Amino acid sequence: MSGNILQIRDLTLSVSERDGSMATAVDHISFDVREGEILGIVGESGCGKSLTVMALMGLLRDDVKATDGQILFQGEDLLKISPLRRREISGKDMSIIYQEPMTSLNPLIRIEKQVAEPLRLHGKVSKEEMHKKALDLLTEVGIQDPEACLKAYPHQLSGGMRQRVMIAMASICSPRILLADEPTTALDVTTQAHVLDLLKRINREYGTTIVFISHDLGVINRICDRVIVMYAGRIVETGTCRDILDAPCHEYTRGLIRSIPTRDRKGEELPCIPGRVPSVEDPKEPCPFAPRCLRALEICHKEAPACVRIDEDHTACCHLC
Amino acid sequence: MEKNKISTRDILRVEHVNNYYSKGGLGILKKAERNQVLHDVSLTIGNDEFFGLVGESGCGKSTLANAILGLIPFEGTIEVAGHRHRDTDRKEFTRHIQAVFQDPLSALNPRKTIGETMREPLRAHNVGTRQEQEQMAARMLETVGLDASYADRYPRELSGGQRQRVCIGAALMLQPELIIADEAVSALDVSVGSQILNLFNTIDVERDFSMLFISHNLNVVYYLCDRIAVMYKGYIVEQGTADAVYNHSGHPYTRLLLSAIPDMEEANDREKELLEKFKDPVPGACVYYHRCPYANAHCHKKPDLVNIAAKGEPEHLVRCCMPTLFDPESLAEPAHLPGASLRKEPL
Amino acid sequence: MKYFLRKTLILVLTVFLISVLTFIAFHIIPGDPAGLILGTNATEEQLEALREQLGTNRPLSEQYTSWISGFVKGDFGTSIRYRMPVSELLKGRLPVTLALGLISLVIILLFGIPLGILAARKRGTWVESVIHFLTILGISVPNFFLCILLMWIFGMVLHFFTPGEYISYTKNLPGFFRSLFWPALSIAIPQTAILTKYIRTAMLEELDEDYVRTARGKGAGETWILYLHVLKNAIVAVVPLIGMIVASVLSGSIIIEQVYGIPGMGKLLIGAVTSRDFPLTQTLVIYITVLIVITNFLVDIAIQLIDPRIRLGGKS
Amino acid sequence: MKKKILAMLITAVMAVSLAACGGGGGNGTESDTFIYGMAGEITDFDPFSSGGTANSRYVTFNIFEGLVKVSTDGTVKPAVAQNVDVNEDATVYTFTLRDGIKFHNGSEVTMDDVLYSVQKAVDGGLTGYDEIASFEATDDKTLVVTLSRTDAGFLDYFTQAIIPAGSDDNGEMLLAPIGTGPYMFGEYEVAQQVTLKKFDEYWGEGGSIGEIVVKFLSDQNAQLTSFQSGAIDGFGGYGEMGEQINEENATITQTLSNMSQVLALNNAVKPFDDVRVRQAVALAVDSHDVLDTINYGIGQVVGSPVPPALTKYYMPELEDQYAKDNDAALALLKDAGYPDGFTFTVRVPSNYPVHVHCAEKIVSQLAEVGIDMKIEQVDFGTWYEKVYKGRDYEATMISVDGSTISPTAFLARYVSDSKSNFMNFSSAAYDEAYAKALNATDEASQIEAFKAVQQILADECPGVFIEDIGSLTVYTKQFEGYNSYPLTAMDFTAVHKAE
Amino acid sequence: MRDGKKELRIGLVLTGIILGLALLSLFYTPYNYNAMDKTARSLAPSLKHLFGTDSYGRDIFSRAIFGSRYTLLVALSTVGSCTVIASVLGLVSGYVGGLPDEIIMRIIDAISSFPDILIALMVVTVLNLGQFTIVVALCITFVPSFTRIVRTATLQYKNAEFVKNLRVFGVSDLRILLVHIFPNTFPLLLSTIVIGLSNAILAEAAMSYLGLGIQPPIPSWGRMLQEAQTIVYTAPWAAVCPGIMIVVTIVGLNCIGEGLRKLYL
Repeated sequence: MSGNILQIRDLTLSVSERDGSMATAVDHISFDVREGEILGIVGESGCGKSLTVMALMGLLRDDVKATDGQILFQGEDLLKISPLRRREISGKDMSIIYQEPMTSLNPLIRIEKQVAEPLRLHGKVSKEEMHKKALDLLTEVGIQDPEACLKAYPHQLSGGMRQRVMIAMASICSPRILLADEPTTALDVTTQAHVLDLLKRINREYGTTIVFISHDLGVINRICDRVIVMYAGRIVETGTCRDILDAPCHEYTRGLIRSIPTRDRKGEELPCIPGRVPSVEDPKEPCPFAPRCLRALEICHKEAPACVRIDEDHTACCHLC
Repeated sequence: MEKNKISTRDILRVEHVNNYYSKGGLGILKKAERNQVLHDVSLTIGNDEFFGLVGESGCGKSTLANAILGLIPFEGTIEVAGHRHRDTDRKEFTRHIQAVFQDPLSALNPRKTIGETMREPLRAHNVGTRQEQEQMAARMLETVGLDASYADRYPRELSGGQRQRVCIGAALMLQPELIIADEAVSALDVSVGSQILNLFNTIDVERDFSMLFISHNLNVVYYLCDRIAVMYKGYIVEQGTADAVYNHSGHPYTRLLLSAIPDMEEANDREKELLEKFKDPVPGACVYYHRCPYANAHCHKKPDLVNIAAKGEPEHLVRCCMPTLFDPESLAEPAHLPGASLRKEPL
Repeated sequence: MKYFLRKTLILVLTVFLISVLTFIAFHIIPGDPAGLILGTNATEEQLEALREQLGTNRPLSEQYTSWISGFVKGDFGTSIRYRMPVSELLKGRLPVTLALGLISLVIILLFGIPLGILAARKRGTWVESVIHFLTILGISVPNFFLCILLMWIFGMVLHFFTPGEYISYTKNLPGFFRSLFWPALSIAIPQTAILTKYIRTAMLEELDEDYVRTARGKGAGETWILYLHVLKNAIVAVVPLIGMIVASVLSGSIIIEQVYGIPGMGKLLIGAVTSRDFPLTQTLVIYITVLIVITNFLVDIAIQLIDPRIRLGGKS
Repeated sequence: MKKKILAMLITAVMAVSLAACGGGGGNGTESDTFIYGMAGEITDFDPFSSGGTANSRYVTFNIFEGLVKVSTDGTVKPAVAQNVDVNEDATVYTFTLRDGIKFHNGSEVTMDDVLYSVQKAVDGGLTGYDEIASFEATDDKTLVVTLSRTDAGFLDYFTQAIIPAGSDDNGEMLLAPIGTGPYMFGEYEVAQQVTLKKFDEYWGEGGSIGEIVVKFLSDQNAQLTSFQSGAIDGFGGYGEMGEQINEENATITQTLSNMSQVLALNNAVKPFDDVRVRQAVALAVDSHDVLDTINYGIGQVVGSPVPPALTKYYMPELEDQYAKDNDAALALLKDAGYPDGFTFTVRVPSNYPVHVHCAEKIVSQLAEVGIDMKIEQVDFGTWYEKVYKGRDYEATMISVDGSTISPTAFLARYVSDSKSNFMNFSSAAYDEAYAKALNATDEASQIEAFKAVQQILADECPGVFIEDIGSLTVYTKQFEGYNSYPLTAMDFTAVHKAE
Repeated sequence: MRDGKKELRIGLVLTGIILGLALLSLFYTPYNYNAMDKTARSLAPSLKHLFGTDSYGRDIFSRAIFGSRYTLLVALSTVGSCTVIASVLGLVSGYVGGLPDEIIMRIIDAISSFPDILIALMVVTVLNLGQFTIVVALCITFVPSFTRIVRTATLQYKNAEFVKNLRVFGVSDLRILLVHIFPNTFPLLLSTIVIGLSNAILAEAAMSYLGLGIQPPIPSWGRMLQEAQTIVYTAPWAAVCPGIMIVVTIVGLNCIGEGLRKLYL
């Protein structure tokens, strides 16, 4: 087991509602990120995966607070460090790419300045060097005409090109860990395939650890080594890709996999999970999935399930596993 | 639950439709450049048939949908249940065709209750009295799997999936012969999306209606539809039965789509190389020339649709200068096609 | 280039529409310029003689066509009231109103932008609440009430300036600017408040944009983000409003010139309208409208320069 | 970054304070200049056209002189003419030219100049000149004017300006007037101010101040502000403005404005076609109350259009003919058929605030007898066109001044067929009495005749003659001296440094 | 930064005070608004005269609250009529687009850059509806800005998917416009109306400053200010009271506008 680059212990995030009360959106989650791996976090919208990544980067909105837990990175707890120190890490050791390439770049500034910005922020680098580094990065991420792209403005690039620029921007300071919040969801399926390959290459060649968030199990399967399944602010199952896809243990994971219209299910009734995802305000159940779980037992409604280790690298938090 | 679908008559006939849009025109002052979006698109949908239309963003599938709905001008003929745009007035035309759009949030007027929105089509065609309309709306809510009490709720109080059900219900109020679903499940989570797919199937059992199901996800289209057409940059590059297009795709672009869609199978080799080879586009050549791994001198002319199906089999058209039959399993060298010209000899 | 052609066409069209509107206005408002000059004791013959001399006995439509044909050739006709060519009258007036407008614009920009930025930067603190309160106050004070206050407090009590005293720029320039400073201030205060409010809202809106989140992800500090990223976008959002602010500065100056007795185009306009001086009013209205339309023109060009999305059009 | 903003703010504050405090101290009056602030504008100086209006007389009165000139006691005394003699039936007037009198351009006044000026007045159709049958110069020193009918007061018309021959053939006089008066025309800044220079070779005793600047201000507020701040040395205004000046640093001279304020009732419009209703309104209006409240008592109540300044013709007994008497008014209203009163609108020109305020006072007075008066302000251009010439109104409030000091200037208006009879007043008795007065040969009979005319007018009561609004002339402490004339005019020769 | 609610509350309180005073003046004013009392000229504010008296001995406080009724009435009717006209114009030019949009916008541009004093003069002379001629004049000067706001809102909703949906339902354009698009512009319209009210009061004050506003003897804040300017040296309070009334009303209205905008947009 190579060393853990990032440890999250009992991280709890609460959102302040209009009427002033605090509702927990992420409920005491703990997991580790191993050096050099691509860790996937999968879950439907509203399960708190984006909030978790934002907490890692220290970019929580004003109305969201980390009310408990620690995020240990290079020996520091990111929740406790000073904003100044936090800013030194962001962009240099830890960087992030987002889902919407169309709006994530400043429309009024040329690509070159935006790509080279982390360099300017994190160290004295001469203009030529910045230009050269930016040029290299753009070629690296597979942009055909990097020279023209540097001079261009964001609105002149296609969705796919912009996401590549984002990746270049995020890895220009060769960070140790790269967080990706659904980076390919807004892209075409062919462009998505290219971007996923690019990320894999960066992980392989530079050893950058990647935390990849998605709601699409197919994408997770294509790029991730390990995966965490989240539901209503809780981790329900963790394991390698194959364990989760071939032998899902938690009822929710199974429901997710069953409802995907794959080739062999043409025309059949897709078994799907009844009801709908609880919202943040709803009262907290011991096991959040219990109300929708077809195999729920008495105990599921009373006691919070403990996380059981099923296999060497596969745990699930359910009374049945 | 294999539907035994036999199409007796054509509900939708689209013949040689071209569409241009002008960009940057300043009225009389500056001549607008005319970009062509749809290139000679023709397709027919039989009654009680689900027809899938697949393509990446910008390939013109939504433009075709809007053209069929009569929202935008086009050249060529479009007939819905025997009615042509030009000779039937818009209101009469809408009785036969309805639509379900991608983003359920913006497809419903935030200021109107669900009941009011569902009654709009009935009110527009003044079908029945107000009470009757309310009952029909309530019944429709049940058919789409929602409690009748939702009629008094506002769109913002519903989840994405519930809102999409309302849109489907509203589209079915006038019992149209044809429904156009433009990316109906793309904006939803997978589990919610599959509930909608189930809904389409259950409704199809109760009442027979045809559907043009548009999506960028080939798997979803394969799951739901009887026949599929694949579009690329305004051209239909492949068209045929779901099984033919999905399992025996004859066009490199369809192959590319198939290989690009992330699925859950055990990828045999992590580095499954994408079937693409970028090169400089050649004017006048096949529209897919600059990305086609098999492109060669043959492809320097604009191909038209060729039927590569064996005799007796349902039509399977491919727009390629060298239509070949690919076995999706083996991504290696494409097998020969009886009767088609062999790829090897230069013509 | 086509864009400017279209804009100039609209400019000419609007100006023509305005001159027609003025013509209709004069058609409707009763009042005989000759009578206003000679007063109540004039005899009929005197009135007739003066009307003949001024040409006001010709039907109004004829006066309009002769004025238009003159206007096109650059001759704005002779003022009925002052009996001298309108262009000469304007020669002395235009610089005054322009100077007044410029000074108030400088004050608006000099105070509006920094205050707006400060309010955005210090959002949530007492600084922002104070600025917010001041802007609402600034917007609510009628500008002539402001004049009375300024004249009374700074003029009479503190003797910072002598109200009612105007030093022409021909005599001494610093004196000229000093005498224009206070009227400019009374025009500027409400507009500064408006600009501050707009800049603050624009910046707060920009702060919620995704590119700000990206910048934060790169480790950029608040101030870095505010000045390098947000400010430029806020300016682009606010520039169109500058056109509106200039328009209200111009219309505001009409009343302010009247109260402070500054011989600008505004005061001349009120005089021209009350004395039914058709050529002078027509020219003044056109001048003021052209000023406003040109400002909007410049605003459009400014937007083009700053915002590449408009300048370079769609995807390359 | 922070520094950048602070720097911007500091420079802004500095620029403000620098510009602000530089302005202390108005341009203290240099030695020999007197700046007079006038509410209104003078647009040209042609004595034969607009030179005659009240506003422009502030300046033309000092630049031009006629053959004869008005004196402070309301009589006329020789000016360009050395002396005047009139035959017994007042049909022939003989003027002898004063010798050695000079124009501002230095040339001496000759008979040709006089003939040219009189001819110009006749051609211009000025009031009174239509009575001239013929005029010629018997020699280069005497001018004989024969009238078509007897007119004892004809001399008042000959105050008309004498200008150099050929000097106004095509309107040069408009902006470059040349006359024989004590002050010469200096420079004129359009709609801003006009400067007059002392004419050293003036035949009579001229002014003591070397340079007079007449500044055009927009309204009474501007006058007060400029005076308080020292931008002007003197101004003329109404009674209510006097309150705002503290006595220590100003010398205030109270005079009458020599015009009578009238609540004119359109006699052609119901209910004012009935004389009883007009009398009832007159009784309900309390002129003394209006004078004391609105004009702080500065001015004088009048009963006829002839202002008190025309001492010979003024009738003080008319002042109280319609003294406040609500019961009499109600009685008159009842038998005129309006027992519970009626409603009417008074249209007031908005550029005369004093009339608007008086109207507001009268509203409450008329309300006491059930008459509901509504006020509608109109701009002067509309008033002149609609009310004065179009006679499309129910009532209006205005002070009407006379162009000359003869009673005819104030009474001619009420003759039935007069063009300026905007009140549509017609009474045969009045016309007959007026004609008789015109033909009166000697002064005594003329005075007696004109008084009878005024009595008829008072009885027929075309409108309510309220007051001759007092006017104040205010100087700073350094100046004093003011000549009051029976018509609105400003004699700058009277102004001199206070010892 | 205070959220919408607090501002809304402040705004309601301030405007409430003014409305209260205006309603009070219907039944009781300390003195008759036009009673001139020679003996009580230019008195300083005292218990007898809350805001002192003007140069003719009239009680400024009574005049201010009596005048407030008319000023508010003029403002309300101006903004009311203007909203109706502007909504029609804005909806039509926004939804229909093409030539009618171009024509309407050109006319709007022309009117908006036309000096408002000329418009006021023209209207005041043409029709004399007594107190309400000024309403027509102000309405004409306000229509351009209101129309632009409604037009932008309509454009924004015109391309919304639910409009496309309705069109597919076969709903008529008119019904889409009036029943569906128009209600969606209400929040924006609401805050514009409130801001419009404060601008109307300012404009009426400016107009009556030039003698074109509410006609005497009914006092209007603008005219009281103008008259007060004459006596500002000896009786400055004469200017302060109407000034404060205007400022308080407009601050109140602006706060409500801001609050609404924050809560609903």
